[in-house]
Amino acid sequence: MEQLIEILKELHDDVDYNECETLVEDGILNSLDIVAIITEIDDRFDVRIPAEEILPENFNSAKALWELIERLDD
Amino acid sequence: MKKRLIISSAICLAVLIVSLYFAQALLVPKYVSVSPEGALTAEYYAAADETSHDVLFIGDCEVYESFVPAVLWEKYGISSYVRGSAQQLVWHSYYLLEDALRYETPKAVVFNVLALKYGQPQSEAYNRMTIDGMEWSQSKVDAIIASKTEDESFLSYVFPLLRFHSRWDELTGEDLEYMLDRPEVSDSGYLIQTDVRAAEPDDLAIEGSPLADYTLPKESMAYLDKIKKLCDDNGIELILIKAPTNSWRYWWYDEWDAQIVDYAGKNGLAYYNFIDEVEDIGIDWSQDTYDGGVHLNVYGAMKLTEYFGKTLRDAHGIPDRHEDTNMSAVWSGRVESFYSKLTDNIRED
Amino acid sequence: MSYTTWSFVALIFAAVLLYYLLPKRIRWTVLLCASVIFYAAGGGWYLPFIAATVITTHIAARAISKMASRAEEYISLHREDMSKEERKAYKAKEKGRRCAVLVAVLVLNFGILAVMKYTGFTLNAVNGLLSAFGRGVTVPVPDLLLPLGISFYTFRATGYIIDVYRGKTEAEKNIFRYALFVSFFPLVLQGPISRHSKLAPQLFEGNSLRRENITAGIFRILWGYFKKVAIADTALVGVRAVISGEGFTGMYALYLIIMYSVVIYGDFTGGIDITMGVARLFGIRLEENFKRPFSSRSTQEYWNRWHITMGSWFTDYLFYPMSVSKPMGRLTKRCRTRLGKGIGMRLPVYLATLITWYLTGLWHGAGWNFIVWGLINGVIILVSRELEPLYAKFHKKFPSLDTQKGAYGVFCAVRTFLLMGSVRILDCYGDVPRTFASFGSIFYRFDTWKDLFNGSIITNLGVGVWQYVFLAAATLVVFFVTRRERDELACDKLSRKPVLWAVACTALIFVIVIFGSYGIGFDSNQFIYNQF
Amino acid sequence: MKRIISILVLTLALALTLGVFCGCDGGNSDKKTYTFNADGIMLKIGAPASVVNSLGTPIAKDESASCGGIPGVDEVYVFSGYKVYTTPAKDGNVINKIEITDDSVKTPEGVAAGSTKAEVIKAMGEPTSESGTSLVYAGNGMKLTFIIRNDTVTSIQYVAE
Repeated sequence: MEQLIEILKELHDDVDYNECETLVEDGILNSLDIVAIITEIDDRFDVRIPAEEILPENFNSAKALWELIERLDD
Repeated sequence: MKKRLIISSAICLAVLIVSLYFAQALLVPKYVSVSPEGALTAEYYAAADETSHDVLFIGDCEVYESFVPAVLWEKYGISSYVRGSAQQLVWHSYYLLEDALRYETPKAVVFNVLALKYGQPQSEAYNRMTIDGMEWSQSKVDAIIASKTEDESFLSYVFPLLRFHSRWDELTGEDLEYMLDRPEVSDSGYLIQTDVRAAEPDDLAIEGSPLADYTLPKESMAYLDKIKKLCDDNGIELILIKAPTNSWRYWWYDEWDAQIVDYAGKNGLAYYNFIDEVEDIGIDWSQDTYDGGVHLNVYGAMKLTEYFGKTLRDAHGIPDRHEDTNMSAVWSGRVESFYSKLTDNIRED
Repeated sequence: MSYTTWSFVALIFAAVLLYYLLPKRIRWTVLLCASVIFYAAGGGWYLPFIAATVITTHIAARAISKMASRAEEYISLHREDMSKEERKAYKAKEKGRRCAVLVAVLVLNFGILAVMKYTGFTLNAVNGLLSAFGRGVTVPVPDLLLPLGISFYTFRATGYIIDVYRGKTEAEKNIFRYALFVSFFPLVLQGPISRHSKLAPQLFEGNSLRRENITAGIFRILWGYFKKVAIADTALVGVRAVISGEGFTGMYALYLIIMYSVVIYGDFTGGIDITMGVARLFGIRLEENFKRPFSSRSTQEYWNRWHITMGSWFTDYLFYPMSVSKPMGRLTKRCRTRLGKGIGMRLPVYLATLITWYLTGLWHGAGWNFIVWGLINGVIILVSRELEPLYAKFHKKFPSLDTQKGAYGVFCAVRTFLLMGSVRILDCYGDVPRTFASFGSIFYRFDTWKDLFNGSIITNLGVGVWQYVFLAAATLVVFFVTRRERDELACDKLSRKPVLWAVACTALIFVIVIFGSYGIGFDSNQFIYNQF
Repeated sequence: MKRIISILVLTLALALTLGVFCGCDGGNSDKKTYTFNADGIMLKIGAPASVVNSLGTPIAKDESASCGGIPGVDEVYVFSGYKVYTTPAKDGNVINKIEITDDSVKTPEGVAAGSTKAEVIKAMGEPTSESGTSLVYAGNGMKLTFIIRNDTVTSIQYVAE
């Protein structure tokens, strides 16, 4: 989870990822950030997030993103 | 809530219709000082209510600049009206005649044959000037359908506002002044012109350039047949004329003249080509034209009217109506207004 | 049948009347008939093309959903005697077969679009190359008539089939219902490119007659006509004069940037307002295509507010799949090892963005100017993304300068407006070198600025002083109305205030009839986006 | 540092694509435009009327307004052997007809009044359309008409389409 937050920090370090639940809705993460995150996750966790999973509810918070990674990992 | 919606929409709709009506009256061209020819068609109806006319002239600018009804009445007691309009095409003439017959039946109709050279609708501006003034009737509907160019819509004739709305940034004082009623611009259809601009002397006269094909279009000849049939059905004598002109702009080719002479012969109609009779009429091209020989001015028109009046009376038996009391009362007013206009204009220029 | 004809108004009136008269269950058939009439009026010979798209995507969707359900049955039946790996392998095999069907139907439909829209363009380009290399031979270029709205309905159909493949929406059983989804008459000419999951339910359940739908719909239609006929078409006269005239550079180029933005705003958002209004009459709420685009502070934000449904289509169905695809993954891995982490992280984003914008440009039109327009937009977004850290530092130093409020906010909005306007004039000239020459001329042809003051800007372009006054007033009205639309659309607010609604509609009709640029001399212009 | 490089790479790529693409715009071909040469000065249908002043003083000149108060004046200038007509257009009069009246003047292709029909076709090639009394060659926004009377050209006219 920390590694994930570290990745997110690399893109926008002025956001508190533990609390924020509306990363996509408030436009903090745009489509380019999402692709950058996915490539990092693919590199670090070796989990490939398919295009169908790119939905607002999966990327709105770090927690949701982490659950997605775990779900795809098993 | 529902009630308020219905009431307020009804009121607003009423306000909208009234304001669009007045906007239309404001935006439609008034044809008083700018291109007065546009007002000619509408002025017939008032005259037709006042009195009946034995002779009706129909045709384009060569008609409403060549014949002065006031002179015809003064010299020969002939009651006449000129239902001319700018570049009136032969189907315009037919429907204007058909429209006039709803009010009266003249003894003779005089048609100027120049318009027979156009087989297709020519220009939207002239269509509007000729047709917009007509009162609504089957004739007007047919006239619109027969003469509209392809980018004109029938609806823009029913609601002229759809056509003239773009005049909102060209409005002048006149538009406001004549919004509801308009002065008379013509004298029984004759548009007075008092200027003098001599035509080129004969040796320098410029002729019309030769054409590849001189046959008059069959579409326009078909409408001439329709005019003739309309006259026959109503016991009216159709007289064909060619007004005197001396300009390369509206050159009357001999080949066309031959076809009209042949047509008149075959149909037993009288045809007078005044171009050849200029000397007998006494027209002097250096004095009697206001635009270098294309049209006659008032002096030339009075000479031609007097000349043609004699033919109408003698050859075509048009009666002298001087004794008819109410007709002469009406006509004395018209003659008086023509001559006062004549003297005013002379003093002006 | 264009929006600015009386037959269109008659069609809407008849369709709405019939819609609410029929029983709810079969109300959607009225919409289908209206759509067929509307489309056929545009040109009967286009029907086979839209029919081909409808049929192929329908069959493919049914096939995919059948294959998917059969696969699930098979797995649930043999759950015990299959190991995890076997199950995974079977699922992958099944998915591969479904993917093959998907790819086949996508290639077919995009093939139709490519042939109809881009043959002329590609052959011209080939001829250009051939002549560039001295080969005399040139390929004859057939000019194919572009079926009405082919770009829009093809995207709607392909979006649907991909959603079915991804299991995001149910495949339509009845082909006629599906045909309505593809060809719903307000959408077919210029979108919005709506999603099946959002539009289908509203289309097929017969919506009941509700007063606010009618009032809101009517106002929105009038509002659309006002923006199109009164504003866009009046400004278009000046724009056309600048484009077709010779030597209108320098100040005129800046004039073109501003006026063309007004034209395209009035024309496109006006057309979409009419579309939304018509759909609303049937109780159907379509996705918004514009959200106050000219108030955006950055290019990225602009493309979230302008032509939203196109942007989201390209993002969901092109940008994401491409950037997370296996080949892209392998490419990034190889670059990461060799060129280091920075490049590795950026590569997929840059490559995917440029390709997406290249195709967005190409989708807008068959011409180099459109492609270059797309590429420039892509580059601007990437460059501004690169400069983000600098912006962050800048904002830290001047915390008071907030992009959303105050003078700085206005500055950002104007900057984005001019930036997008300058890129957009590529549409006008249709010729890339001329566009750049004209844009460049703003900065060196200072002699043309005197035209602004000696009145020749009025005489040269055929737009009168009073018309500029009207344009300014109308734009102000649009500005204030859209400002109040932050929370709720004007048409919805007005549908609750009948008196204000009636007065507003009457005023709109009056202004459109009097000040609209239609009829003789204006040859009521086709919607710019109709030629797509 | 990496950031600046990537920006440079991007703009370079864009400039390259622009350069390559711009060269490939094909020009558009249009039909031939027939013009008339009056002692050295080329007269073309649609040209502004001011060019007529450079032809010297005409033998005769006339102008006439169209009726119905439509603004603008049609003009005709008579020179030795040919006439030039102009008509009102958006910004000032333009030439809308040129007529060769006698055999003292030839067309650039060498055809004059009095040439036979065969000579015309030899000099001009196949006409766009032909009738018993005329040969018509359509040009760009204009047409060149030869009027034929018993196999000889009696008049040559360049007319706006």
